Amino acid sequence: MNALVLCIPLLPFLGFLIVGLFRNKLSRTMSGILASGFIGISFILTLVIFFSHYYSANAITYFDFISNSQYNISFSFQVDQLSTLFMLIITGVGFLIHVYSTAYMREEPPEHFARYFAYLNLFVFSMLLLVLGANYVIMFIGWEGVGICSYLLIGFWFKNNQFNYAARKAFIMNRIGDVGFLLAIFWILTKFGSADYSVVFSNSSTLSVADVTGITILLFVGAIGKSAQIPLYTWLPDAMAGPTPVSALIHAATMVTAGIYMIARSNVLFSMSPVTMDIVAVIGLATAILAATIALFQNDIKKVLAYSTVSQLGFMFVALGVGAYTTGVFHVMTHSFFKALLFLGAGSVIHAMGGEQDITKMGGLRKKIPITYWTFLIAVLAISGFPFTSGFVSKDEILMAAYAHSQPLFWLTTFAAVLTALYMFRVFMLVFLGGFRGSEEQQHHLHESPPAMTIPLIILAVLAAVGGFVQLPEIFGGHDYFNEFLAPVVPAFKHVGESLAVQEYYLLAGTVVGLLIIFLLCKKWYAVKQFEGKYTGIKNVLAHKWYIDELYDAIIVNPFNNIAGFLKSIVEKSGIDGIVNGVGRFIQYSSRQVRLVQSGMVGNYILIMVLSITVLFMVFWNQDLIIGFLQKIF
Amino acid sequence: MDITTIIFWFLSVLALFSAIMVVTRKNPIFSVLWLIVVFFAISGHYLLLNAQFLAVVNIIVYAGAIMVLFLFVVMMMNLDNLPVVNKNTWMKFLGVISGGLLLCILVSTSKSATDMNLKTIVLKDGDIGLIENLGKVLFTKYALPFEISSILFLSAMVGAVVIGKKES
Amino acid sequence: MPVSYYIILASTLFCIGVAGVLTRRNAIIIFMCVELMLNAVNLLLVAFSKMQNIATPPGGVIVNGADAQIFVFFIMVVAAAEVSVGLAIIVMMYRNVHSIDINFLNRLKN
Amino acid sequence: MIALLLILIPFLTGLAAFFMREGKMARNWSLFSSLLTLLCIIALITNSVSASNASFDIAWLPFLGSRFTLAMTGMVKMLVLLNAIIYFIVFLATFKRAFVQPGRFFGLMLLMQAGMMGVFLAADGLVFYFFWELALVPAYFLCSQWGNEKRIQATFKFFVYTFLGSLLMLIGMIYLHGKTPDHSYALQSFMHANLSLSEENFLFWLFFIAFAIKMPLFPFHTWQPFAYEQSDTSITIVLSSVMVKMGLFAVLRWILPIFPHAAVSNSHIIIILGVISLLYASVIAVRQNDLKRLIAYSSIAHIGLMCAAIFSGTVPGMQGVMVQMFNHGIIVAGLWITVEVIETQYGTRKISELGGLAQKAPVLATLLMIMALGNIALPLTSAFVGEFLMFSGLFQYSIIIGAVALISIILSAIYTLNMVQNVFYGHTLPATQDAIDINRNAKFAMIILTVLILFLGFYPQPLLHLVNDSVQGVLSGLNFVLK
Amino acid sequence: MNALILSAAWGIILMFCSILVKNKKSFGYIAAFGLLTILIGNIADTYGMQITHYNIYPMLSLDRFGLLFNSIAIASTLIFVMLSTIEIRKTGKYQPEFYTLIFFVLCGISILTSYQNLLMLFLGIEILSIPLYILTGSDKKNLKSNEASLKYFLMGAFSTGIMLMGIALIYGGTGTFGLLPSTHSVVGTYHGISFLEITGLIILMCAMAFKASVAPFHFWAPDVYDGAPTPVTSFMATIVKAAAFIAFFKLCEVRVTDTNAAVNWKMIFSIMIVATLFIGNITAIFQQSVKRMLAYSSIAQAGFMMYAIFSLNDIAKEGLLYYALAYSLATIGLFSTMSKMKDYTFEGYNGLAKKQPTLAATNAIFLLSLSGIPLTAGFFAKYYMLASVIKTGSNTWLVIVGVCFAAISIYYYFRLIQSMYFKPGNPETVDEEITPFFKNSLIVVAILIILLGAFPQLLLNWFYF
Repeated sequence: MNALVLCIPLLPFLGFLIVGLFRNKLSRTMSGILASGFIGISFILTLVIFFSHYYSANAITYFDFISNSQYNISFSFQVDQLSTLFMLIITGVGFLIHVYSTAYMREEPPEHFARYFAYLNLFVFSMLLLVLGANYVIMFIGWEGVGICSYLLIGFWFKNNQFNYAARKAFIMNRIGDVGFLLAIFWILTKFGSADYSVVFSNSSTLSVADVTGITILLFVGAIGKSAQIPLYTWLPDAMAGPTPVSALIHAATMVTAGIYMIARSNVLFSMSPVTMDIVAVIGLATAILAATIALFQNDIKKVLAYSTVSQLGFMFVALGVGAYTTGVFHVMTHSFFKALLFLGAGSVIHAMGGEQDITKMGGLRKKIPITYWTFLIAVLAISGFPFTSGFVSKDEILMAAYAHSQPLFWLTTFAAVLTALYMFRVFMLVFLGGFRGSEEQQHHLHESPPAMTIPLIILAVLAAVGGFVQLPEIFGGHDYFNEFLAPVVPAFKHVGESLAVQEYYLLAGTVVGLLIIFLLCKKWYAVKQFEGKYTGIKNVLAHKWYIDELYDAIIVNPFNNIAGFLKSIVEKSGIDGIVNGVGRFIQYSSRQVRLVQSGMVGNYILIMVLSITVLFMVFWNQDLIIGFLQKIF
Repeated sequence: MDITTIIFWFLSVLALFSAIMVVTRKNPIFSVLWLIVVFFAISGHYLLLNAQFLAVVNIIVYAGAIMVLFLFVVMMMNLDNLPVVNKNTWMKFLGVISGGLLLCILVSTSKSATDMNLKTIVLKDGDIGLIENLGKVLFTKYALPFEISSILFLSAMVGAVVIGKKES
Repeated sequence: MPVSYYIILASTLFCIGVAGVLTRRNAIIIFMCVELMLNAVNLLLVAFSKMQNIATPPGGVIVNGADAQIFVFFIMVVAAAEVSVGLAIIVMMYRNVHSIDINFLNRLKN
Repeated sequence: MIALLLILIPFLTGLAAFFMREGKMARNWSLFSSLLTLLCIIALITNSVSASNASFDIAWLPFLGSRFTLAMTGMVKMLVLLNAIIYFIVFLATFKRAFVQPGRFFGLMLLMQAGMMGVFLAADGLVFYFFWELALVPAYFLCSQWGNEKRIQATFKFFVYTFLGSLLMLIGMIYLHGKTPDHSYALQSFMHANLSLSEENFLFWLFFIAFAIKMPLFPFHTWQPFAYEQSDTSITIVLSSVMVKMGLFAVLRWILPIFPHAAVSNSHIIIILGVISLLYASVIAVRQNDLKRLIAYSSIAHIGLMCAAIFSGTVPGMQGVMVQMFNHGIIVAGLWITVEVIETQYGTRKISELGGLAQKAPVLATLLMIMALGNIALPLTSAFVGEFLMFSGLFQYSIIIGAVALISIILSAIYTLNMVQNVFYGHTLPATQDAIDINRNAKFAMIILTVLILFLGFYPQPLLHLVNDSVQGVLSGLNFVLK
Repeated sequence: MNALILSAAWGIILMFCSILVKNKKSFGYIAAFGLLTILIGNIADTYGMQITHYNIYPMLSLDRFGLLFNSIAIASTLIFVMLSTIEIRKTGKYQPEFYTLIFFVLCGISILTSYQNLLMLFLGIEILSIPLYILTGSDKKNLKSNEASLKYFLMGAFSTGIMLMGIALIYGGTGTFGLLPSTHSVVGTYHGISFLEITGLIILMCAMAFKASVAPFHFWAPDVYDGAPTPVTSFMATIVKAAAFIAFFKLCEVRVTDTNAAVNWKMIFSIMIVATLFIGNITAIFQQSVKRMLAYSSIAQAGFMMYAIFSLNDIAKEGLLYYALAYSLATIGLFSTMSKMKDYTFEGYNGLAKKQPTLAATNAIFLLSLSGIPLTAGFFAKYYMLASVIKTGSNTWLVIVGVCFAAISIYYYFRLIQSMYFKPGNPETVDEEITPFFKNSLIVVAILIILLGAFPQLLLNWFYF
């Protein structure tokens, strides 16, 4: 069984090696099948584990990774409910997206096609490493692995330098977070002499408040980087440079949720530090609202989805921040369904439009691509929390948790949710309803995507629709299967009292009414023939993302470059090297001067000799004075 | 103020004066002649100090041989019509200054050797200067240097040949 | 006669010689000044020989002042040899450049 | 005996190589020699020869109390292995290149290898100094004969700088020799020299400056980018993979055991210097347009980190330094080989003139990518292990310093990815219009390195085991002081 | 004593050879043979076998130190003759006289290495100098040679005067010319030493410094070395200078160590050392002519030899011998190669490695040795000097200064290597004079240097046995 567990990550790695090394030999179909096949197998293996309930609190150790007299970091996996859940999401959704990609990436030449799948497999491998690891170091290995994979995939079309910049930005911002994560790991190592979850969590009580706060905050910094929270969120929208399925897999379903996984994983520590919890909640909320506001006026379909991802992640952090870890994880799952669906749908749309991503050029695609339309609609409903869709359940639970925590938090979160519905419907209307605003040849080009793309859409649509029932509140006749499932690892969030049941009904009603109003408003505003997408005033500010990127350039990037330039050209060249060369030049100069003493005149020579004899005498008779003087100087 | 003292002073003044003349004369020939005077004065001192042998040798070797040699050379290249180069006076000045400094140092050491002044030299007395005494010492204790000085002369001779011979 | 008189006399002669070497530019005269220096030394040595001949501290060995005079003798010997070589060199110089002004000796410098 | 062989093989083969006129023979010969050396050390590490062979001792200068002593520790074995591997790789990668005066080139290269072997193996002060210089002289001749237009003055700067340093060390050695109880140069009796604290401090600095120049550490580093930029890349590989390790190695083997008190009392200054050169060099690397300079600065940065980690005096720090010496060696060698390929094939090192190579030379691109990832210490590349350990060591020493030092991993990402992006991605430029891919030998060499990097990144235990005894040895001395 | 007698005899023999022997080529071989016999005689002397048992006691005394240096000097003279016999042949019809004078110089050297009496010191110095005045001027048509000769003579004579003054004062102070000081009849004491003696010693030291070309009394050296015919220069700059140092060392060893510790001579010496190192190294940097550069480098090396006189201990004693040999071999080799070049400037050497690989390689070794790189004799030479000072303790600053200057010296030594190896060019050499014999001799010297660098005991065991 241990070998089997080991196979789950290794299979994608194998796929990476095979597809990557033979990318010039393999045909498109071949590499597609191989890549998807390996993921598929590991998905099946994961299912086996899931159903055979092969969970254990203690880790499976394979070998010692780093060991010394102070600490021992073993290469070991932790197979429990939490990691299994994530493995299911990763392999499952990953598999679907692989299948989808086989069709989506058709136009690529074979070796690049193969390269794409190799990267994708490598990503899955790293992601599995991340969730499987039984200590923070292994998690970190996966953590950085997914980072580099996202770098490679964002910059997949490396001819375009914009994409490369986006890729680099993504990786570097992740790195900033990683610094925090690493520091946390070192801190943990120094405190516990081990980074194993089991050791850390069982001895966590020994930590002082300062330590635990420090560790958790640093961990959270890591999460901020990876899960695109304020202030490190700007890379995610740019990351849309990558192929759309990549955005679906990495920047919606899996990688960006690593932060949530990490916090859920170390809930023991976080629960010990209320300060950190508040910080998490506040930052999550802020991100949720900010991203949502920005999403309101974006014209690039993928950008909108990106910002919505950011804001959804914010929701999850709110959940974590108020201590509802399971809820956060639950939202990760549902979100992975509908957001992946949205992206794939968007991908299908873009595919249909022949690469066009600007929603101002779209419109009225409902007839042309029905499957995409319906699935997309389901996704939109889910994300905006239409009753009994998966999104409704998870979000509703987040709101309840927030409500239980504090009133203002609740209202603000609700506000963010409303905004979510707004921008999602806006996109939906602009894309599918109204009249077509694109060019002629685009109109002719329009066509439904091949089954390899539509089938994953449908599967995900189903999941998005019914995925929530594993955690339906009792009042709707549901049961907390999900929480119970996770209970051994993550303490379930418990609903408190009867009053909340009432709240549930209010919420339900509120949601329905709210969505109806929003739907109508959006239909009035956006389901139109003509749409410019030009904005003024505050809308313009939002359309320009609050000018956050410009701000960063102004206060961080440019100063840094100037400092670097200053060091390179002034300090290094003129300063340090200048001194070194200066010494040499001085010696040569003095050589030119000293040699003039050798005047060639015998008279001068003898004169100097006589004088120096007298000088020597003076020195000799007064040397005590001289030595004393020198000693006074030095 | 006996006679020896007077002679001492006379010879000293003569030596110094003519030495200065040696240095200051424009014409080399005069310098040579004045130098001979110096040597005579010094020989006189030797006599006062009962170093008769040295006095004689000094006259013969220096005043006789060497100075004549000088004189010949000076005559041979009649140096009166030397091309006059710019005489740099500061060089002269510095020369005198540094010479004076050296003098100060030498004198100061002899002065600072306080009990030096107590030491006196009895003139017109003692026989170490006599030729037989010197001869004894020279051929016993100093025989080796005496032999070795022959090498010196040989090399000087060879040198004179090598340098002096006209190239054909 | 105090020995310091002789020291001063000899030193003065010596320094006159040095000053002559420094001030004059004529090679021959410089050489003569050197001879002057040598003679000053000779005088000094003879004076010392007399002094040491007198000075016989209790329990000390009799110092035989003779060796100073022998030394003087050797100095004269060497001086003679030197003169022969030196004059030969000067003459050679004169043959080639028709001058014995040392300020013309400045091909070799720096 | 093996220890002696490790020096003799390159030395004698090098001398022989001088007399080989045509290049083919010379390079086959030197490749063979390097292979032989490699086999020797591998045989030693895998214990297929008895450990008694590991050391060698014979009377040399009895009246100076100096014996020709060679001794092995884990660290020494590792560095000797590195030396052997790198030479094999270099000769392999440049196999197709035609050097002017090949005989002299390969001869000098092998002599340099012999010198460095000696530096690593020597257990006697005077012998150590001898080899320290002997490694330097061939380097001087190599760098100033094969390279770019400014090579002569660059090399001269490099030589004078290091020579001055080593002379200071010589003074220290002689002084120390006078203080040893048995007036000998043996490392052991150096450790038992009876020094006052002030003396120890003074000698410590005499030694450390020599090694700091060699490393190079922050204020003394300016010779390095110049020399690396100007000398031929195949030589630069050796310089920056092996020779700069001499400085760190010397600190570990000579300074820490001999001057523990001074090392502890000065550790703060030196760690700060190390961190400065780490950040300073990284920041400068961001703005470099010349590939070689960029890599040179990044190398300075890494060395600075290692130096700081040494003086943190912590178990992980030491462990990290030791393994990182090896890992940095192979990774930077890989980077240099790519530069070598680029320079020889496209005739430029200017980053701004390169671009889009990924389309033209995918294999090269892939290999460089792996090396670059190694350079930014990505997990599962061998560098990660070392840097992780070193950073955690620094963190143990002081949280602040650890945090500050960690900033460098961001910077390294910035400049390395800059390089990768500008050289390999984007559109092709005139220089790279008709670029061809990496040739077979270079590819083979790079693949060997890649396998090493990935394997040691995934399973670093062999390396950690190898250096374990050295870590204990070095630390025991320091801990004795700290107590 | 054997060396003295034999070399005098051989000098006279060669004098007459000029009349008897007609074959121009044979003089070189005769001289070489003579040197060989002298070497053998001297070595025999070290084993106590002497030609005559003439009583030399108060004037000379043969100790191992002096005899060993004699051997070194004679051996290096032999090498010198081997390497530059062709050059000497070119000096024209004074070839035998040339050798004669060299033999007489050797007499002077063997006196200076064993003198026990200031008179002998004086005679030795003169016997050393007078032939050199002549040799310097032996290239009679060459104005530079004449000028060098006259300069050397004038300044030499002057320094003789200074020296005699010093000796006279010492005599006045101590009442004896013996090198070993007699404590009786001391007048005018300062810390128990006569003022006159101290003054005399200082003046005498200045004169010796002049002979050893130690700053600030070095001024004659660059001009004379530059002007003299190259073989003479190489003889003067190496063996003669070393001999002067030995004499200087013997003087200080006895007199300085004798004087009361309260009299601190280190000050003067350290001034001389720093001045010499500074002048020698700094000025050498800017020279364009290799010959002149070597002249200044010889001054710089003299600065290092001064360390021995500064520290005056047993290490210094061994080291001085070792230094003399190492320095002489390397410098003789360089000069002999230079005499084969048509152009003495650095540019003249450009690309020598291509045209004459053997010459270039050997010269590189000589230069490395001069700059003190390990595995060459030069390293241990420097090592001993540094070690001797460090042994005195509390003078480390002086060592550090020296080391800095050693690093500077790299500049001009390696400049020559650079132009030989790395600069393109086609140097003009006198090819017909680069005989296989010459090359082989160079190689032998190079091997000798490396052997001494690897196993210094080869030389120094002589010192102990």
